[in-house]
Formats: sequence, structure tokens, C-alpha cells
Amino acid sequence: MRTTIVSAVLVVLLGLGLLVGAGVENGPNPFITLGVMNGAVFGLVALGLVLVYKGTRVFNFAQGEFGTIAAYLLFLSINRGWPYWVGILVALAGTVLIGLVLERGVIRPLINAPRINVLVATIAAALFMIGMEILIARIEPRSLSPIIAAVDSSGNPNGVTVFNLPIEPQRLIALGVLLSLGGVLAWFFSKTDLGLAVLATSQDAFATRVMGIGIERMSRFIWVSAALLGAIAGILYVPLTGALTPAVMTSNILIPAFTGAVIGGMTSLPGAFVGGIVIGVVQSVGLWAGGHFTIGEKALQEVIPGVEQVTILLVLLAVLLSRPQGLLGKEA
Amino acid sequence: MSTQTDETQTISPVASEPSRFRPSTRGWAIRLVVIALLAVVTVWRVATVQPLWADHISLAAIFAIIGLSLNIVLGYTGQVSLGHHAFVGLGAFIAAHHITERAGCAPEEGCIESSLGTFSVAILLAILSGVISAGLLGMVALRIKGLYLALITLTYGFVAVNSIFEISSLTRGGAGMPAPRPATFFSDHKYMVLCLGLLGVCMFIDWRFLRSKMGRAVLAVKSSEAVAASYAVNVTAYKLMAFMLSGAFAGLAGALFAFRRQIVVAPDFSFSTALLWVLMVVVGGLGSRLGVVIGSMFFALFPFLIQLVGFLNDFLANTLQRDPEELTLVIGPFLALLTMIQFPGGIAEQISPITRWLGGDRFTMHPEGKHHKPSLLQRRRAKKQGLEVHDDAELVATKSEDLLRDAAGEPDAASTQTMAAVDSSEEVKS
Amino acid sequence: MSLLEVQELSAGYGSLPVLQGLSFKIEEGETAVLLGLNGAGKTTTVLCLAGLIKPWGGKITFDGKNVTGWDPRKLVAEGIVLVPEGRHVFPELTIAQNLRIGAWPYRRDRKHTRAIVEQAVEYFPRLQERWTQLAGTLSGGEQQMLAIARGLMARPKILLIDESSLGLSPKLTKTVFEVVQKINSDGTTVLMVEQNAGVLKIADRAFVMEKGTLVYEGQGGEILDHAEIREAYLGAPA
Amino acid sequence: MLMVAAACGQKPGVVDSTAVTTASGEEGVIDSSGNLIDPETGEVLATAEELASGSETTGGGGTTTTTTGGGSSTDDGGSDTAAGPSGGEEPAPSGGDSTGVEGDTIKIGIHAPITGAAPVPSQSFDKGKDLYWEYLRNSNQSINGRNVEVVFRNDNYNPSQAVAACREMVEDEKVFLLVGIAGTDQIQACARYAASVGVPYVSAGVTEIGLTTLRNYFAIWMTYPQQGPLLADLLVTKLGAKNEKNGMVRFNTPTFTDGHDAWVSAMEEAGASVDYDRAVSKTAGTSEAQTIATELRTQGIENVHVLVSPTFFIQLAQTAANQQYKPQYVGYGLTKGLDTVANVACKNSQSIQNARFLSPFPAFFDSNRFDPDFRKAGGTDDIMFGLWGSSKVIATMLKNAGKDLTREGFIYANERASTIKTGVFPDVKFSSSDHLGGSAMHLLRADCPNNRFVTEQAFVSDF
Repeated sequence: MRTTIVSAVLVVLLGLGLLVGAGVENGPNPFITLGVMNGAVFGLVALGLVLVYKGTRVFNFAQGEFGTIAAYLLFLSINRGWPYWVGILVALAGTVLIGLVLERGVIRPLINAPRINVLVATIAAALFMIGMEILIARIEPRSLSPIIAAVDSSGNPNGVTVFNLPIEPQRLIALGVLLSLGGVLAWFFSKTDLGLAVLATSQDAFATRVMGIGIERMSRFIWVSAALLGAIAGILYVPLTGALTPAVMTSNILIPAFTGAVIGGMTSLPGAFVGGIVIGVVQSVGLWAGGHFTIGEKALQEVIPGVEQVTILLVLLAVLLSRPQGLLGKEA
Repeated sequence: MSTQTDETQTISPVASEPSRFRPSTRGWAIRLVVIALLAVVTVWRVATVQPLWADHISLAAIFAIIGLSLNIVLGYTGQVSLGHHAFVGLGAFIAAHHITERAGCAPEEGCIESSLGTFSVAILLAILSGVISAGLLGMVALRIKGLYLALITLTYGFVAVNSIFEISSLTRGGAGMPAPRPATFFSDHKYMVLCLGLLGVCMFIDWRFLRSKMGRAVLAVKSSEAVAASYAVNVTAYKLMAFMLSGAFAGLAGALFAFRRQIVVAPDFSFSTALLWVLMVVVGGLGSRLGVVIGSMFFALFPFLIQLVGFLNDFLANTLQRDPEELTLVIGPFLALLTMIQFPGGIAEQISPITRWLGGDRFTMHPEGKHHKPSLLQRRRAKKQGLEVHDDAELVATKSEDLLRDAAGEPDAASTQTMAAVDSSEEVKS
Repeated sequence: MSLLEVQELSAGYGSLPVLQGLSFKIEEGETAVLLGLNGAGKTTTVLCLAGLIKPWGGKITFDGKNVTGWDPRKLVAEGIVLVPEGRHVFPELTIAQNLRIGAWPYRRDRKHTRAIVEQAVEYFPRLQERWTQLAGTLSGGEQQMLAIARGLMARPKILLIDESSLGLSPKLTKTVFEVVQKINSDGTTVLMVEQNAGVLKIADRAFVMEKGTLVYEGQGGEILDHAEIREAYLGAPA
Repeated sequence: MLMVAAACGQKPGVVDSTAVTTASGEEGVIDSSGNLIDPETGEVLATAEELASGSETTGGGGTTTTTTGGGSSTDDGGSDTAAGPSGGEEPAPSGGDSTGVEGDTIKIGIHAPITGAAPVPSQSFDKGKDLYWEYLRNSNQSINGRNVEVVFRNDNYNPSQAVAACREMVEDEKVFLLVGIAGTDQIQACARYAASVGVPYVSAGVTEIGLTTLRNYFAIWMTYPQQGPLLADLLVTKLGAKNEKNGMVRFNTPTFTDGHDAWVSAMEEAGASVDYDRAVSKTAGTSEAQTIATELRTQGIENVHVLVSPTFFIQLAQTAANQQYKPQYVGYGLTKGLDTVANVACKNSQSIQNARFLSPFPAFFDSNRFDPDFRKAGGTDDIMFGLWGSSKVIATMLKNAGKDLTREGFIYANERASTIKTGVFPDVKFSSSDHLGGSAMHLLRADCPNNRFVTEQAFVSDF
């Protein structure tokens, strides 16, 4: 079943690629690649969402802002003249601290509350973080430099070019980190006792306590890991966006990541990855097609503005109605 | 919740119906005087308010209607809509579009005032747009279990922002769609009266809805879907009805929003606005009509209220050099978090001694029979005494059964039996 | 010295008292059973013993230690393990994973864990057959077996089993009781909360509770002969 | 109107005022309800009210255009009735509305975005808005014996909030006039509101749609449609656009269509092609920026005209540079030519090196060349410099209105005043038929190694 779905998705993507590939003059159509690359970033944020969902059955709307805050911390550190790696450490540590505070101050008191309350609480936490960013950092855009510049000092590109799309080193790093983190998480949840305990807590907190497992510790572990994942995503992604502004991760990444995670099946790590890429490709190709194709005299985007967003909603509805557990979610 | 035991089933306070308190004639008289005073002072203050504040109050009334709309979804059905900006925005654009493009009252053609007829039609169209879009979305979303409604409405919100609000014949793009008011409601005062009046109508409808068979069933569904199902309540249909009513309120609020500034632009309806709306309902007190109205109005007026506090405004503007609205984005979520963690009943809970007293009850800080969640403080106190604080699952379930029995017209179902049935049915299922 | 000694235990929910001065003793190696009507406080008693409810007053002594008010984490490590009412298996984990969670106190000792798993599976061969099946897809009886096996994974000195026969067919109930008897004969002390009179056949000692206190204590066989108690507290003739 | 047409060449959608002339009450074109109707299409060109207010109206909409250069005016809003306000000579108004003028102070109100997609750093704004007026006070100068007090409101880059801000300033703060210095949609919305309450509105040069008929509206530098030919001239004459591929990226808002159309037709007229033309949503984010950067790169566009918010411009330029693509960026005045933009967009990849933007005021770097008083008075960045320059224009305009300052008198006097020279802004001259006062611009160039803009050419009206 799973392999069928994965191959179906791949076939659809490939077909899409052939379909639109014809339309570009200078070499192969780069928008599929662009979409896959963006999708990989969505996947990275989706990993954090899946982690929290697996552990607590809650949609975590603060996941994006972990990333923005980390990016701001990194920016501030670099601005102070500290080395990049110190900045990264500061950003990770600071975000983990925020994750701890969030868990202790907001999530823990709501441990017995209905899930919807926790969901709303994460929304409040995300908005609070955005508000603080605006209040402290102001709204003006800033520039966050990547780990490795896209162009070296003599002007030569540092990255590689795939299908007519130059891919900067930062993206390659992000992709590598995503794949390895995904692997680590998959191993963690299927092979380690702690991972199993986290899953067990989300399925039956009472029984977990009966087994002598401290659910508070599990909760703390989950939120700290989520904050860490969010921070990594922010540090890797914000330099690619070109401008660091308050709420940058929430407004640009969180929603596609969410949709991707749900399409992939919310509890499935490979699902988050596949879903993220589906969303990335739909978005990128849709945006391109909106300007490229015409219906009569008008561009497609004038007839159907935001065609990519409409497609995403349709894909989401189709998946949820036909397979409520998502493409790669378990049947249970 | 899982620590439910056989013992707890017997402690449901079904039997402990407190004897109904009736105030004396003098008691009633005092209450009436207080209510009358409150009403007179409010009306007098509102009637003599400056035009600018009349405009602010219009916004507060509109927010309150949005709050009621969200409360139906969030407070009554226990789902969450993160796409309410789409419903409100669509209503606003539909109304403005009708006035400007279809009824031909465009300001650039010299039309400053719309006619009362087209204005009413515009409002009705906006309501209809809310009902239809909520209905369509609900039909799909309510078939999916869990919190996925949140995500579907969220994505729908993004479709609205990126697609619907970009249709320039509907919205005139970034420049905005004009929405001239009719002469009858042209001044800010008159418009404020209209908004407050419609808020009153919405509150009345909301009250009637909750009293109806459908409303009680919806509440029951929120408490426990299993219990509701056991009474053969058509869960999905009722939820859909509630969702459509919510859409109607949202569409109405959108139309009022459009005519308030007489121009509508898409940035007025952003994702973060929708999130703030959710929070204002939580702060007001989920499920409480009055609390939600007060909470929503507070959120709407907060930036203006800050400006009234001179030193605070000076501090913000001069020392911090910040816009009061920026502070709303910090204070609002903070209040919401505080509410959820410390005062789960929200504003409604805080003012409940007064409202209950006015309604002819004893003045007491601890309502009997009315169950509320223990606050963190209470939990801590209880913990010190070595107690484990339990969720109110059983009590709520019992309450929902009472409601359901009314709804399903089944008088004699013994609650403990149903509970046991539900328990075992859940177990069998798992 | 008794393995478990409960003295004047009181506990409740909110401000509602459930246990009001409960005292009893369980000797090492025996199978005890706790009987009583709904609401008598049986489940509250075992929840107290497992640390899931903090007692208001009284004293619990286990293996010579005062364990009153201990956290479940410490109690499980000490050897008091509960098999809760309603099984509470982890529905979306496989049988193998459920068992592994049960061995949480021994998670750092793989070899040891493997040994206990083998032992647990010996009691319930059916679990072995469905090793990688999700627990949520098992039948009620199988889930009950899994719950007991999972309890055994923590190497309890005393196993508290709450309402293991609830919702099971008489045949399955019998099987479960037989396994419990076997577990007991292999050296684990057992305290069962039951409404099924069949349990008395395997019980060394029986306690009858009413309104949070002990009203009768005796040997399992005694109650079977005691028609009055049998009718009052077990509902059905044996 | 004639003057405007002469200054900037032909514009689509706007015809010379002589093409369709109307005196009041002309037969055949005024319908029963008193509206001016296009005899060919039946389109309403002007309403009775507009005619009654004495405005000389010209044909609008794509249908009656007599434009040159292809004449393909796309997505024209269809309602850009452009006309010079006030036709015949009228006597100087006596009496009038002097709200906001009290004792020795004149209160004026400014709205600008300090939040939203085109945020202006609020500190510089806060200091800059008062800088010139304090300088006047300190050097014992005044506006006919009065000082100016500035009230500021944030419009959040949102037209409906701009209207609210302007209302607040008019009704609550009782300002004499309103000033909008950035944000096309906000300016348009606010100027319309100001017109409805008879408050003079001093504006940045932005769109002309719906504004040129407003009597209270004064643009103190060249509008987008006026800047369009200038920018095309720059591209063709100085940047070799004739032999290169050119493209435009703009926000999808009707108020940008005249700025877009003017540039496109001017480019075509000058013999340069427009190979890429893309509108994006105002809510566009990084995904859109990436897609457009990739499109521009794969199509080999060498010159890119950007008419978007500064934030989106930065995202576009940075993501393009990440793909090792750095085209020549050009654009209209103000917000994208600020040092704060260079500060962000130049970092890491120098993505906007040599980007050229028209601007109403010179770069901060060169400010001493133009007005040494500015830095002496404490000016520390280009936003303050822009506010300084516009304050100077407003000061002259207020002076023109004389001692008995009224709103009507202000409008009347400035329609007849001589050219306003500030040394910072290019010359500004209004007439009774033309409230678009700008005639020239400065050209700024991004000097990325130093994270700033420099003035490449000052006071240019052609290249």
C-alpha cells in the first residue's frame, strides 16, 4: 500500500514535470527542482510538527516561530561580531530555553486539558513570540548570512546546478540535515526505548504512568526536541529567504509544512517529507504556471489568482477525504 | 481522564440538585435598579460619545459579532476555525462589491451614499456568502475526525487571501473596494447604533439557538460524541448547522466591517487577525455569550484604550517608540495564555458572580452545581494536600446527557448506565 | 513480616472521601483478592498502592519500607506493578513494543529484558503469534493477556490486577485466572480486584470492602462457602 | 494637464485635455442625471458632482485613448479619469476653514507605514518629521509668524488603516492639512478621504488614478506615470536596454497600472522590448520571490523594473543572487532607494549592486552638497533627509497662502504661486489645472560595498 502511494506520487510528479518541462526555452524547467528544494524545507519544519503530534497529539502552531527566534538570535550574535558557529550555538541554546519555558509554563499546566485548548495555547504562544519579535527587533527586514556563501570571494558559485537551477550550499546543507534528522527521528521512534515511551505517552498517558514512566519528562523532552528542530530549520532556512522579518517562518513555511505533514499523514516521518515535497512542487509549479499559461487573452493567474493555493486546498481535501490518515499514515 | 474509576461514577452530582434560591421582592427591586442604572449609564455614555469613539465602538460591536461567530465553532462544537478571516473578508467584499459594482454606487462616479435598499441587500448577500462558504467547507471538513477542521479552515483562509481576495473585479486589488454607507446610517453615531443593534440581534439568535433542540445537541456533541451518538443525534448535521450559523454571523460582521471604513482591502483580513480572533474568544470565556462579547470588545478597543492612558501612551510612543497596536500583539496572546492556564473560564468566569446575582441568584464567588475547571492555583493547593486533581470528564458527560435527553426526548435514561455503556463501548472499540 | 501492609488508609477525589481507614496485609507469595460492590473503593485502593492517587492519610508499608505517597516511578522500581482496569494497552504500538515499554525500569539492560520477555511469552503463547501486530487490533482477551504480560515485564514483587475479567467470556476468564495462578506459583505475589466469583478458586486470601472500609477478611475458599457474602458482594452464585 | 503631458510624453489611458473637451452643459454628452457620457461608449466619464465642482474632465478608460506606441493598455482599471482640477479663473476665496491654525502654530498630519510590508524605521521617522520645523524655530524663522507642529499616524501599509489614521488626525487632532509620503494605495485612499472633508493633501508622487480630479491634492514630485518615460529613457540611453531583455515585476494593484502602462509604452516607443511582465500579489512571500527570480533568470532578463514593496524587493534580489543572478534593477521613487534597503539587500551577496532608483531627494551620502543645513540640524539618515526636503516644500506652500491661512486659501494660492525651489527636491510648480507639481527627479545608484545609495545624477528630467 505504502509503496503504491509513494510510486503514485512520484509518477504524478514526473508527469507534471514532463507536462510543464516543454514550456521553458533555456533548458529544462527548473520549477520542479525549485519545488522539491522548497519542499525539503517544508519537510524539515514538518518533522518538528510530526514529532510534537506523535508525542502529544497536538498541532503545534509555535513550531515556525522557534525558527524565527533562532534566526534572530543568530543575527544578533553575528552582529556582535561573534563567530558564526557561536551564533548557532547561542541560537540553539536560546530556542531550547524558550521550548523549556513554553513546556513548563504553558503545556504542562494544560496536560489534562482537551487537545483543542493546547492547540489554541500554541497559537497564543506563537503570536506572543511574533509580538515580542516586533516589539524588540522591530519590523524592518534584516539580512541573515548563510553558513557558506552562495558565491565565493572570487565570484564563482559555490553550489551545484541541477536541471537548470543553481542550488546554493545552504540548501544542500539543509537537505543533508533534513535527511539525517529524518533518519535519526525514524530510528528514535522505532528503535529506542525513549522513543517508544514518547509514543506510548501520546497514546495513553495514564498507562504510561502506570508503567513507571514520568510523563512530565516525556513532555519536556518532546518540546525541547521540537524547539531544537524548529531552531535548526530557522537557521538553515531564513538565509535562503533573503529577508529576516518577524514571523518569517510562520507566514512562509509553517502553513505549507502543516499541509504537507497532514497530507503525508501527520504521524509519519517519511510522510512529512513526501507531503512537504508535494506541497513545494505544487506551489512552485503553480506559481510559475500562473504567470506562464494564458487562458484566452489573460494570464492564468488573472483568471484564477493564487492557483497554487487553490490546488493545495484541493489536494488536501482529496487526500483527507480518501485517506483521512494521510498518504503514509497508519491505518489505525 | 483515563484515571476514571468505578467510584467516580457514583459521585456525579446528579442527585445533589441545590434548592433553587429565590430573591425577595426587595432583592428583585435592588437588582432591577442596578440593571436599569447600568443600562442608563451605558446608553448615555454611548449616545454622547465623540464620532471617533463611535467609530471605535462600531469596531467593537463588529468584533463581538465575530467573537460570537467563532464561539459557536469553538465554544459550542469544540472545533477550531483558523480561517475566519476568510468568511469575514468574503462577506465584506461581497457587500462592497454589490454596492459599488452592481448597484453602481462608486465614489469615483460621485456616489457618496448608497441607498438603504442596496445596503440591506448587500448585507443579506454577505450573510448568504458566509452561510454558503461555511456550509461547503463544513460538509467536507466535518467528515474528517479530530482537529483537522482547523487545518482545512486554515488552508481555506490562505486560499481566500491568495486567491479570492486577489480577484480584482471583486476587490479592486490593493486599492480596495469602496463601500459607501446609506444616508440612514451615514454618521458614525448612526452607524454605531446599527452595529450595536445587530450585535443585539446576533446575541438573541445565539441565545435562541442554544436553547433549541439543535443547540443542546451540539453542546452534547462537544462534551462527548459517543454519548451523543448513543442518543441517535445526527452529529454531523447539527455540527454543520452550527457551522453555517457561525458563517452567517461572520458574513454579517464582514459587511459591517466594510461599511465601517467605507473601503475594504484584503490586508484587513490576514491570518494573524484570524488567530487573534480565536484568542479573544478564549479570553472572553469559551461558550459564554456575554464573556465572548466583552472579550472581543476589549480586544477591539485595547489600542484605543491605551491611548487614553496618557502616561502609558507617552511611554509607548516616546520611550519605546512603539505603536499601541504592536502591544496588542503581545498583550492579547499573553492574556489568552493566562486565561487558559490560570482562569480557564475567561472573563465570563470572573464576572459570573455579578451576572448570576443580577439574574436572581445568590451572590457567591463559588457557584454551586456549575462545574468549572480547577485553576493552577487550586491544583497546586490540592497537590499540597496530596490530592490528584481530576478532569471534569464525568461531570461534563453527565451534563451532556441531561441536554441530550431533552434533545432526543428520552426521559428515563439512567445516567450511570449510559456512562457504563459508553465506557465499555469505547473499550470494545479499542 | 508481611510483604504489603496497609494501615488506616484514607483517600478520595476532590473533597469526596472514598477510602476511610482501610487496613489489610498481604503475605509474600500469596494470591489475594479484593471484592466489593461498585463504589466500594477497590480501584481506589489499588491506584493508591500504585502511587497513582496520593493517599490523604494512613500508611503503606512494602517489603519493610514505608512507601506512602511515593511516585509511581519509584514504586514500579520497587516492585509494585499495576495492571489497570480496562487494560490500557498502547493501541498503536505492536505487542513487542508494548512489552518493551513495560520493561522501562530495565531499559538499560537488554539481556535482562530479553529474558523477561521470554518468560512472559511462556505464559501467553498467543502473544508470540501476533508479535508485530498492533495492540489496538487485538481482541479483548488478548489485550488483557498483553496487559498482564506487560505488567510482568517490570519484574514485580507484587502484581496488582484490576478487574481482569471484565468483559471477557467465561472461557477466557478461566484462562486468565489460570495464568495468574501460574504467575503466582512462579513466585510473584498477586492482588486481584474482582467481581467475578470464579477468582476465589485461585485466591489464598479474600478481602471484602464496603464504603471504603474492610468488612470481611478470610481465605478464598471460606467465602465460597459463605452464602450471605457471596450473594451480597459477588452477585452470582459460584 | 497640458503641461503634464508635455513633461512626460504620452500616457496610455490619459488623453490630452483638448481631445475631449467639455464645457459645462454641452449637448449630447450630458445625460439626464447630469453625468458626462462618452458619446461612443456610453461610459460615464464624470459625474454631475464633478462637473458642478468646475473640474475640466477628460476621457478615461482604455476605450477613448489616443495614445501612441502600441496603445495596448492592459488591465486598465477603466476609471482613471484624469483631469486638471479647476478650470476657469476664479476669485480668491475670502474667509474659509482655518482648522489646525491656532495662535502661532499650524498643525499638520503625516501618515506613513512604520509597520507592514514597507516599514520605515520609526526612530528616524520620529526625529525626521520635526527636524526642519525645529531648525526653523531655532534659527528664528517662521511661516508668516507661525511654527508648525507635526502629528504622525502609522498607516501600516494598509489603505483602510490609512483612512482611519487620516480621519483621526482630521477629527481628533484637527490638523490643517495632511501629508502622505509613501505607499500608493494608502495615499490614494487617504487623499480621497481628505477631498471628501475638504482638507488639503500634500502627497508623494505616486499613481494618478483617481487623484488628479481632486482639488485638494498636491503631488510634490513626479507621479509614477510621469516617472515611467523618465525611467525608460534612463534604461535606453544609459543602460543599453535596446539590445537587452527587459522585464517588470509589480504588485497586483490597480493603482500601479498607470505607472506600469506608462513605462511599458515609453519603452516600446523608445524601441526597447519588454520581455517579461509579471504582477504578483501584495501578500507575496518568499516562495513567490523565488519563483519570479527563477523565471527572470531562465528568461535571461537583464534589466528588471521593480514596482513592489521594499521587503519583497529585498527577497527577490536576495533569492536571485542566491541563484547567481544579479540583473540591473531600476525603479520609481522613494522606498526602495533608501539606505535601509541597501543595508539589507547588499549584505552577503551584494545583490542590488548598481541598482538605480529615481528619487525625489538626493542620497543621504551627498546631502551636504545639496543642503548643508540638514546635517547641522542633526539629520542622520536619508529618511530624515526626505522629510526635511518635503517639509521645505510644505513650508513654502504654507507661506504662499499668506498670513490669513485657510484651507481654501492654501489651495487657491498654491495654484498660482511661483516655482518652489528647495535645493533638495526638484522644482515644484502647481497651476490651477495641474496639481502634479514635479518636473524632475534625482537618480540614485546602489553602492553596495558601502551599503548605501549615492546620487548619480541630480535634478534630471531626461537622460
